[in-house]
Amino acid sequence: MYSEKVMDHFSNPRNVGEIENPSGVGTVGNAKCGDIMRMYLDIDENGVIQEAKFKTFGCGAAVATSSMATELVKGRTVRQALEVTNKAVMEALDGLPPEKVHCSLLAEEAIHAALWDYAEKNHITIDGLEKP
Amino acid sequence: MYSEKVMDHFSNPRNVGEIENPSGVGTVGNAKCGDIMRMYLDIDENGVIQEAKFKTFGCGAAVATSSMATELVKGRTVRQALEVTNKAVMEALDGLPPEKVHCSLLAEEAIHAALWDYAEKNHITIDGLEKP
Amino acid sequence: MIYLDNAATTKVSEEVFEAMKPYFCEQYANPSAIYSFAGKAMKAVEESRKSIADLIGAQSNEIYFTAGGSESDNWAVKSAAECCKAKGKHIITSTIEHHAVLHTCQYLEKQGYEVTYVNVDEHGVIRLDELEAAIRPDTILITVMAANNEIGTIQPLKEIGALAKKGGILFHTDAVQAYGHIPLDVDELGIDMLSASGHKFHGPKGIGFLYVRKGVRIGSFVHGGAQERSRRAGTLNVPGIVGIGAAACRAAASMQERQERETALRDHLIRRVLAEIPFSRLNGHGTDRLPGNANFCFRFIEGESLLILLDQQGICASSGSACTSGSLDPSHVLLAIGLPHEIAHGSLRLTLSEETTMEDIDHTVDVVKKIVERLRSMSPLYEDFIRQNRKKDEEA
Amino acid sequence: MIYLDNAATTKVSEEVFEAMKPYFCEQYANPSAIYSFAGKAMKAVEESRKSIADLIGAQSNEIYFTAGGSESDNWAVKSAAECCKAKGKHIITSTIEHHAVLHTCQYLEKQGYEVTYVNVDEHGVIRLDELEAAIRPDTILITVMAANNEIGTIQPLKEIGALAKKGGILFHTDAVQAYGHIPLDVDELGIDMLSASGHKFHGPKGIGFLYVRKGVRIGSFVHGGAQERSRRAGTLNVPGIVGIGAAACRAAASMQERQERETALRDHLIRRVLAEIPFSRLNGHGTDRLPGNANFCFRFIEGESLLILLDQQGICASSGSACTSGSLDPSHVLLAIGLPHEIAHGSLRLTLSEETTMEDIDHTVDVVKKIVERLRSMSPLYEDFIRQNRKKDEEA
Ligand SMILES: Cc1ncc(COP(=O)(O)O)c(C=O)c1O
Ligand SMILES: Cc1ncc(COP(=O)(O)O)c(C=O)c1O
Repeated sequence: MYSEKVMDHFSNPRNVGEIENPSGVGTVGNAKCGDIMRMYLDIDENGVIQEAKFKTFGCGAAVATSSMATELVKGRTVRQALEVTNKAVMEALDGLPPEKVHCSLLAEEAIHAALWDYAEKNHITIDGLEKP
Repeated sequence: MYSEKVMDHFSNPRNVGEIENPSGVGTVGNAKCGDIMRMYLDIDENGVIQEAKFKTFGCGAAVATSSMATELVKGRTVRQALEVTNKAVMEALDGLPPEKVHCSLLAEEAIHAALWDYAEKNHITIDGLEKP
Repeated sequence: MIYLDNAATTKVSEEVFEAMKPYFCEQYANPSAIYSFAGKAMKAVEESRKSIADLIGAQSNEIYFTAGGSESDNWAVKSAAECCKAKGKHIITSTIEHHAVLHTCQYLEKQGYEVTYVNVDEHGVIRLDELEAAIRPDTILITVMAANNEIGTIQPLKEIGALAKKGGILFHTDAVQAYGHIPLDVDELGIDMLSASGHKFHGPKGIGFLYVRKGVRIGSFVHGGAQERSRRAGTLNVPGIVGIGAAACRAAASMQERQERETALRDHLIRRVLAEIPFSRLNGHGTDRLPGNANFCFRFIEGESLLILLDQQGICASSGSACTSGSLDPSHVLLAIGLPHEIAHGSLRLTLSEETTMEDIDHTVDVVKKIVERLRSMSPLYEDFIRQNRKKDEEA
Repeated sequence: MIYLDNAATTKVSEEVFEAMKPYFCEQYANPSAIYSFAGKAMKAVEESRKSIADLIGAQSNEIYFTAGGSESDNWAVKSAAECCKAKGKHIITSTIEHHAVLHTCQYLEKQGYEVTYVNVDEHGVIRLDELEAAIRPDTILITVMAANNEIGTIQPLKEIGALAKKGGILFHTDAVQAYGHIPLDVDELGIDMLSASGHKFHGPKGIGFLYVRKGVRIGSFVHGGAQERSRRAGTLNVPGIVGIGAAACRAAASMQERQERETALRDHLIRRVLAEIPFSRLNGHGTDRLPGNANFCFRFIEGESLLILLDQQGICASSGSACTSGSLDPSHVLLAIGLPHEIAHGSLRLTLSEETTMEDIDHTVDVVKKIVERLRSMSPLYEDFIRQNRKKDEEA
């Protein structure tokens, strides 16, 4: 059902955990649908994402997309992180079963939510970022 | 499907054939339904059936009931032959499958038809025998 | 034993059985489950689906597994009726369909559908002119079998497909006797739905499939779980599915060779019977017939007696179709090709398989010959016929 | 591998497979044929029918073979609807039926029938008072499952049967999970129709049956040949039928022993899980449940992740029913017993068989414990819960 990449990121998820006093944190999804993702970002003064951590309640694909999403934003600037779309996450995982595509959307939303929090905390606006 | 008795009478039918100048002969059934029985009787001056022969076009049960019917009437008087009902034939064969019961009726009719022919030829009436 | 009733069912080939075997006690998972143990079963299911699709030029996702030919026929016909009823309620079929189609049509007639039963000619070929004339604006389905189970006649599917296409009408074919025996290509023939059954081509009983062309709407026949893309509920019969797939594979590999071999045996059988048994006739088409099918009528005798006596000589054969044995009516197919009742009652179907040998055929003809003689000697119809002939001779 | 998904499907037992084996390549006849070769197959079919009937106190001629539980359910419900529509168009069922019944009911609703879905209590037991209150003069069918496939709760069939009888209403029960596992007697329980499926009790997949009480009218579901007293067309699946019969025989012989053994293992499993894994709960009834069924919810985690990690440790289990895996909705059964969505998402069903050992159970509990811990450590819901508790502690 899942690609090897998905299984790898599910079985050995990268960047699980919390960040104390994060630059931004965002939680998306809801328990009713069976998926919740929380993403923590540590962003330095140059707008570069130094660290990304996540916690996820959800299926294998939800965990794997969270893990991949944190990998993809780490070391990137805020602007670059905005380009990590659900497609990018899916491709990096060698695809997802059709009924699991929504998980990758959730991952994209989690990035955006964390960035929004960062922007609000720092009273800045990030071009192209909408309120999640 | 068939009892051993039926199979025996089908495989080794008794009294197959014709009688030249029979005392009575009767043919019943029709090809449309898939069964035709012809019964020949040789009846002596005392009204005793000396010989009975048959020819049958039909299924295994049709052949077996014809064979059994000839056996049951042989050596009997005309009156006794009238008592060889379809039930008697069936019982003598240890039963028939439900969809084959009509064959035993045909055998009874064949006896009656041959007896009717005998009665007509001899200008007599046989009590309890109706025109077939 | 000489088994010449391969149209009723076939022996599961050893290879097919070997392929199925692991799926009973070892790879027994429910393929819909999530664990990897189930993944292996699902893989086997999908491989089977592909083999089955390949043989008729279809795609895997156009194949839906069922419990056999009857279910496939019921599903196709009832579902087409249901899905297209907004367009109309008229169905066209032939007079010689299998009961799985005929009785389904009769059921639909009670539900307010109208069915035209198109006649066949004396060889059992559907009358295309009648078929064309029967098409109406409210015709929603044409269902005509690929090859007849009794007399083996192969129908002009391509022409029927073209008529259906022209009229924008769904075309279903009951290919239960044809699939795996003669080449069929759903695109070339313009087939929208096709039924087949595993046990007719050395696969197992209790498994079949319905091909449904992509884009053709089809309702559920069995409601429930999400199996078969939510179209046919029920835990997948994995060993059965593996078996029918393996049988399709085998059939594909040996199709031409088998066809040639069986046709040669069949023609030898037909030649000998017609030459050596008087008052016999071949039913069905002389050449457009299934490679393994021979169907005869022997005047003055009745089929069941013949079958029982053949059985006593170790020969398995049939008269009409197996599932109507025990019925009093003669075959609707033989009546449809114009035979009178008393002749239709005296039919014998001998159907060959890849295992049938020339010795089997020759021995069978010898035995049939003797039995026919014997039954005629006790037949009042034959007696009458001989008497009349004698009388004619005397008069002449 | 530890296989704890016996409610999804079971391994065909070696004895059952041995019984089936001759019917593929040796005794392959179509049992409807006339020759003696077919008679042997037919005898095997009738012996199976008797074994199956015996296990529920029925007569052989009340058993109709089908392709499985889903077909049996569809047939029973649709046929009752069709046959009784002159009396009324109201059907009563429960909210926790299998989709084979629920989706069939939904289909009938589209056809103009009215369906009342009676609620269950928190243990999954149907509310008899609601059921009684739902009965109307136009109620034609009550269909309530014998035991639930997810949470294992056994329903009060006798009480339901009595209510049905009082109202002159047909009573169908989906006994797919119960047949062969717990004693059932159709007369004692007042059951008019009963569905079962071979692969749920160590028989093969693709074969099931419908029991129909003598005198109850039933229409054809599959039209065609005269098999099964013209009620269900299609060449009989002889190996499948022999298999389900052999499985019924085996089940009858070992019923009590199995029940006791599995109940003991199950209770040990339940005790350990509830004692050793915090925030876990048992779904379904504490005692009125299938011997082999345990179903848990673990708060803060999601079922699929748990299943994949179990799979990686060689344990086959399920969450919800197999055929809805991949669906985004949580189990309708867990919602029906009153669980909120987020808890219903975190369920685990472990279903035992006669082959399950105490070691399997203990090892499974150890593994589940670790996985639950691990998943909680990455769960934002658990994080929130711990934070709130800490806050409360600090406030206190
Ligand atoms: C309660 C219940 N009913 C019906 C079914 C359907 O049975 P099958 O999958 O054999 O068609 C199942 C199992 O899948 C079941 O557990
Ligand atoms: C032409 C045809 N259609 C349908 C069927 C029904 O197939 P099954 O018996 O596998 O359901 C048969 C054989 O019995 C057949 O010969």
